[in-house]
Amino acid sequence: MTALRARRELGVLLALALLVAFTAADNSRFLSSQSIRDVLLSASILVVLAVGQTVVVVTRNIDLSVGSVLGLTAFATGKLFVAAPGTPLVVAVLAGVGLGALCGALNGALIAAARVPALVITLGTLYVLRGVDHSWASGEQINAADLPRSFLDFGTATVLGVPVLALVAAAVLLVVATWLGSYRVGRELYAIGSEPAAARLSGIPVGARVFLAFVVSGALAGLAGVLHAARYGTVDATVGSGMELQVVAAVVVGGVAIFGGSGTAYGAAIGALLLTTIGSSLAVLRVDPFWQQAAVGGLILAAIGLDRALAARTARRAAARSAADAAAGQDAGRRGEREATHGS
Amino acid sequence: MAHDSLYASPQRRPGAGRGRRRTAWVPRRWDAALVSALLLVVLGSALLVDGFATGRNAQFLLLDAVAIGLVALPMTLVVITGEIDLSVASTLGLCSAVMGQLWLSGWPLELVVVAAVALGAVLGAVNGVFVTAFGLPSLAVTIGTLAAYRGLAFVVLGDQAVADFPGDWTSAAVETAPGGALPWAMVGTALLAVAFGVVLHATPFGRELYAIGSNAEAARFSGIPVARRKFWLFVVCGAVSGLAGVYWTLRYASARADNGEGLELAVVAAVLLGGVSIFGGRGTLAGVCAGVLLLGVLRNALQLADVAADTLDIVTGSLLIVSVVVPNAVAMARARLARKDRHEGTHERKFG
Amino acid sequence: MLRSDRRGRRRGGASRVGVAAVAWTALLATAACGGTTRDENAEPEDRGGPTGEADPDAPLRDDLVVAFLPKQVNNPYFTVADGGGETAVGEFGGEYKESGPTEASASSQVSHVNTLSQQGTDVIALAANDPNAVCGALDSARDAGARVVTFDSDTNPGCRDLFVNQATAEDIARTQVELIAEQIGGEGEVAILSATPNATNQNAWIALMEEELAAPEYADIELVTVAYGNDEDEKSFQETQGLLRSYPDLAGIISPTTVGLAAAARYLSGSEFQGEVALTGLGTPNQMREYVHDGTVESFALWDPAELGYLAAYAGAALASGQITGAEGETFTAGELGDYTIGADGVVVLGPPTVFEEGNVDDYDF
Amino acid sequence: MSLLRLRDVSKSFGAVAAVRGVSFGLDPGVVHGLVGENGAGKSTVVKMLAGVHRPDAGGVEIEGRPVELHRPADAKAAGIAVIHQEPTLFPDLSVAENIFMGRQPTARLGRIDRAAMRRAAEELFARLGVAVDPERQARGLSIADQQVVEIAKALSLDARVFVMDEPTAALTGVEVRRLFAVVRGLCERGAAVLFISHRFDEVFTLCRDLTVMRDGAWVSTDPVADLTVETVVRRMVGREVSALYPREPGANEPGEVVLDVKGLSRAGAFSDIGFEVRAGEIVALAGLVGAGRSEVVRAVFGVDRYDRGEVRVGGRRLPPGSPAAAMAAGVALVPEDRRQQGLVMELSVERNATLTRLRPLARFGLLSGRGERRAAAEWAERLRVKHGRPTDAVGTLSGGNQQKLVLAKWLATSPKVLIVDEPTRGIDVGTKAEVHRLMSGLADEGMAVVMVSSELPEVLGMADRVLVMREGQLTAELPGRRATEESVMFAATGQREGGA
Repeated sequence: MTALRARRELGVLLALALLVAFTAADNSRFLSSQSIRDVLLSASILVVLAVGQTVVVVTRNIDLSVGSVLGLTAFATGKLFVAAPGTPLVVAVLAGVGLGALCGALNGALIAAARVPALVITLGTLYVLRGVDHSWASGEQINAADLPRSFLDFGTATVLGVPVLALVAAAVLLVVATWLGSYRVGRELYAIGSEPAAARLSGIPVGARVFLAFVVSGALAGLAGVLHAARYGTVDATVGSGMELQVVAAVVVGGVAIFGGSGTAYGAAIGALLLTTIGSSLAVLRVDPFWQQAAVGGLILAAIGLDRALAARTARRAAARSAADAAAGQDAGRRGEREATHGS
Repeated sequence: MAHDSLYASPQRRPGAGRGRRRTAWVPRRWDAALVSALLLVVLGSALLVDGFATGRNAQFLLLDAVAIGLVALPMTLVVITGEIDLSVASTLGLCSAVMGQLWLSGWPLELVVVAAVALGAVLGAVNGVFVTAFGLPSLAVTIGTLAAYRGLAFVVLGDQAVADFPGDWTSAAVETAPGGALPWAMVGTALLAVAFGVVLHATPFGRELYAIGSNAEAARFSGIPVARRKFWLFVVCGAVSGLAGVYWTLRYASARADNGEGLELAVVAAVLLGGVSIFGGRGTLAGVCAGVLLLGVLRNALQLADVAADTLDIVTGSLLIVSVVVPNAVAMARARLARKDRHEGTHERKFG
Repeated sequence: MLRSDRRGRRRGGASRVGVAAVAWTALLATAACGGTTRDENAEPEDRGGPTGEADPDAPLRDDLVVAFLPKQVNNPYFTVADGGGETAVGEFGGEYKESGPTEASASSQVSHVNTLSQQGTDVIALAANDPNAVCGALDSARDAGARVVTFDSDTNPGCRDLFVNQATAEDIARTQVELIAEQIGGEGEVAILSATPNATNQNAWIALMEEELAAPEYADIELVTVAYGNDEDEKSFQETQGLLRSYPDLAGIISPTTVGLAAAARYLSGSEFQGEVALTGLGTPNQMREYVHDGTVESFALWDPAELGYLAAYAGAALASGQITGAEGETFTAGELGDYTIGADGVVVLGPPTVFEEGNVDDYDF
Repeated sequence: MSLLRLRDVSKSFGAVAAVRGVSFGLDPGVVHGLVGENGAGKSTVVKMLAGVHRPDAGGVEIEGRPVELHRPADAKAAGIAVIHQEPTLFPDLSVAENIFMGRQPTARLGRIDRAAMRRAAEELFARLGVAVDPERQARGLSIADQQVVEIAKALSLDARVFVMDEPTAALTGVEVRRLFAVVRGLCERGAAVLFISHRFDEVFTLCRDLTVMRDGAWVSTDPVADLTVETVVRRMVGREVSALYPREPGANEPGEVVLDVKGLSRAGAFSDIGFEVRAGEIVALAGLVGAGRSEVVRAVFGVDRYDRGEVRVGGRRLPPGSPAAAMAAGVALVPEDRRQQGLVMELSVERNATLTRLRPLARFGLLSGRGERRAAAEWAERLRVKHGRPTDAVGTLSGGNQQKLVLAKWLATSPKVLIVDEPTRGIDVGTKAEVHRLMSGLADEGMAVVMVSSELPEVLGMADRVLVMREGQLTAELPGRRATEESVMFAATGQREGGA
């Protein structure tokens, strides 16, 4: 099973490699360091969001509010710098993450305590948080000039040629993927998504874990908001609108099962990278940009189709195996024990 | 119990039966509650908001509700079978774009309209094939076609806006029945709503949808062709979205690739607010109609009262949350009360 | 699996719904005359044009309700423009309000126009997202007594009384072409980074810039492409990246939209192309100040959006007070801005755009 | 002293008292049986021990000390392990992870040590004497293997009390024997086992003590050695059960061939199945669980597809894969799994009852509530389905009444061929007899009945002809009078020996 999942992620990686190779063959500048930096920069925010979404989706839930959370925290970060220009970077990041976590906690509390479907609740908070963002901003835009130079540098700086934002995203990915894969709590999230009733019976505190998953997703959306503010420098109330579908798309393309229980943060991150790269390479290939969205849609359909095909193959193999087991068992066995005393 | 299963098909939800039974009274009560809320809001707005209680305003309000109302009808049926179609707004946009392109190339408008609706049906059929023949989750499939159809809309019409539709057609889209308050488009939508209501609540087909949404396997064992029913629902959903695209194009006299962007969430919000369970198997069409109108009236009244547009987002979102939290909370409270009663009852027996 | 049902006995439910839908469509189709094609309908209805008599000496009414309906509320550019309108309304003593959609889509302004008309607004100052989509609603608002002034982006001339043009398209196109030619030394490849693909004013400017570039003195400048950033910061940023990657020899970028210009400037300032690739366009001093100072942008142009709103408010008040009817040649006074004359098609021009550069950019605050 | 003792526990749901003042104890090293009709309160007792339900009154003691079981985690901590009939594993996770979920061995920094986990799982399986790959995904494990995983999980928890809720219901003979060996092994190590089953043969083979419950109350606890099946049945039912099987096999003169199956095959499930069923005849399809019997009847009804062969009803060929066409031709299938396949648990009694014939009930395509209610009530009455209001959710009915409702919903279609798959599984003795009488009566009226059953006495007591399947093949056709347990078992297993 592990091998199969790994293959699934390799598949997305392969698609990514093909896309890059094809584009680079057409225009070698696509592989220039500036160009790679650009793609990494563009992808890093989506990667952070996709990693957070993975944590929720493996528990058989969904968080549609991430776009609004990102918008709200991006604006809050800007406001923070306007109010206190000397705020250290770390404090700003913590504040953004904290605000995001708070939004996530709101989702998580409603979903886990009131026991209502995540799709409905997060669709609701998508509206509510966006509305709060709008009425808070009320037409105000935060410009690069309002933000301290150090913060903007954080958005564009590189270490050994790698953008700092991409490093942050990679660190988030590494931490979350390890947490999900190799820590008890992480594995419990998979257990909950795989079979909620069994999770409850085996004593996993399902409500608390689902709550935690939403807090993590919210916190990462908050972090993404800060990164967004640093990277783009201009923040208004519309930041991140419609991003939720892109994030879900990245997660699905990356092989995280929409019904929970399987998929990895690495896969989701590769999915996010693939979606971003499609955007850039279509631009480089001078394909009519109108085709971009259609291509993304096609990719999503292909990805879930592939998942289904792989799952069907596993099921067939399992069936074949257990049929073989049964045949072997029946040849050797008999049912005497039960039948002998039956109805005596 | 609900949160661990969100959009899982019913058989993947062990223990759901128990949770459902406990709240089985809710749907009937919810749509009734919603209708009363609607009446209250209408009454309150008429008294408190200047300019609300006029025929002209009713016309504006109802015109704005037509597109959401149209798409909400088949969406209700789709959600009751436990599926969802997020591609409706993109279908609307693609049909609108194609409509513009065909009109540009000189097709007669009558044919263009039929072609747009037919195209909607085909797009719905594509969703249906992915969901029923390949067995893929409709949430993921229709997020995919959401992107794909919108993308195709831009491919078809690009950045143009086709606007030179004949005036008698575009004015027919906003014209009202004698009396001035009721747009013909809303009359059509209402007739369609009645048709959908009858189909859902009083025909074998409708009954089968509830059975499918509650337990698809048992439905199959009862001889109901589950896949075929779902497939046709997606087709109908696409066709009605195409029809909504035609309406949208004529009403705004503008065929554009971005028409109706984001409408899918508004439709889903209205349907869920209307008391349809996202898990399928529960909900009424009356509730959904009340949900559509409630959101429309609120939007209109708040705008008239000069409340900023962002407040409307907050209200919509909160209503949506309330629509699932309140029935659940009431059910839980009732269960607790019932337990308490029983305890008191046993005490009485003991000491009495 | 889809099962074929040869018995046909249980067919029906779904197709009944389908029939109902098709029937309704057919009803809609037959509602109008049969066989309507585009050719028969070539002439769009034009019910606009000035009506009634102008009285140039009529005083400005002080009881006017003036509503600003921007493309999108919470958009900083329109916040400034509407602010100018508010100042003007304050001067002549009317009631000011702002109302609008949160997303800039064609259809979303319609319900706001309807509401404003329902509220008995005297003047609607509108920046249209789409030239046609709001027309029906505007007609109905004008029937109900409102005067409609468009600013920034016009509707079909038939649907409004006046259009307050921020600068003539020719002026804008010429200024930008001059600026970019100067910055790239008169030769090389240039690209345009526009807003949404169907933004009326953008497309008009682009067309005129193409014309301008065809002139002999710009023979060495080649316009290679037009990219669309949808007036979204992020998209504009990415489109800039794409332009530089696709066109290695690109010498300059013109972005006739504030969002696009700021995003492009930010990209350039953080990339190896800073100072190498010239950038100009339309932008606000506040957004661009930093990039002018750090050398990313030499100069850019814009009108003052506050003045635009201010003028629109006065134009609307003049209409509603009966000073003007919107006919060509009429004049009115717009407070501090002085006198304006209505041109052809009911257009009032604010004036040529201002060019901002290192020397003057700090003098403005918007 | 008992390892675990229930003291006077009671539990009510709404107005229904599910368990009233039940007390009994489990001794270390002993398998203790628990029997009772459906609705007798066995499952509620299990759920209280699992920490899923809290007793309203009374309590649980472990080694004489009272323990509070508020959550499943409490039961776990108290050393109580519950193995459910259908184990609840995490299908996406590996077997080893399923065993150690929440308690995975960790290495540095709290990271899970997968190698150590694998070793520990292998050790557990070695102790149980079974071979399961700890690294494989739990999805696709047979039910027997899933139970083994559950037992391994319990062992790893150092559980001392094992509660097994109908663990053998879905097992084959070999698997049952392996399970019994495992259970005996547990007892040798001093564990106490509570074993719940509907099958007396298993109870009498495995258990030392036996507790009987009826209507939520404790009836008796005795050593098995002092009991006979008859006494136990009498205690369970609370009355004498006379003739369990009302039918005299072969008494009816069979009529024309109604159902004709030829050469039916589906890869991996069954091959070349052919048989005829005549009007007025009950034909049993016997064999081990997994022999392909249910698959055959599902293919006949059209719920599943088949690769080759044909099904004819009254001479007309049925299109494959269309239950609707099969229903139109007069075939009805009462499926194996009542809760998942037979009924829509969320819908009301009347909606379920009319689900199979909505179209005939509709006038001008419309259904009227009254007509529907009348039709539903008529059949519910004829089968004496005990229910509250017809608008109550069907989930409120007892298992036996649910089964009667499934029968009612199908009989209402006036079928020519009635296929029943495990018609009496998991229903109480009283209702069982009613169902048997009903089937017998239907055959007398000329219906062709196909019965799939794993209960040999039922097969022998009801069938005019017995078809036996083994590994997807039809291996024997025996006339009802001549069929014996021996001959059926021989055909079902391919072996001559009968006893253990």
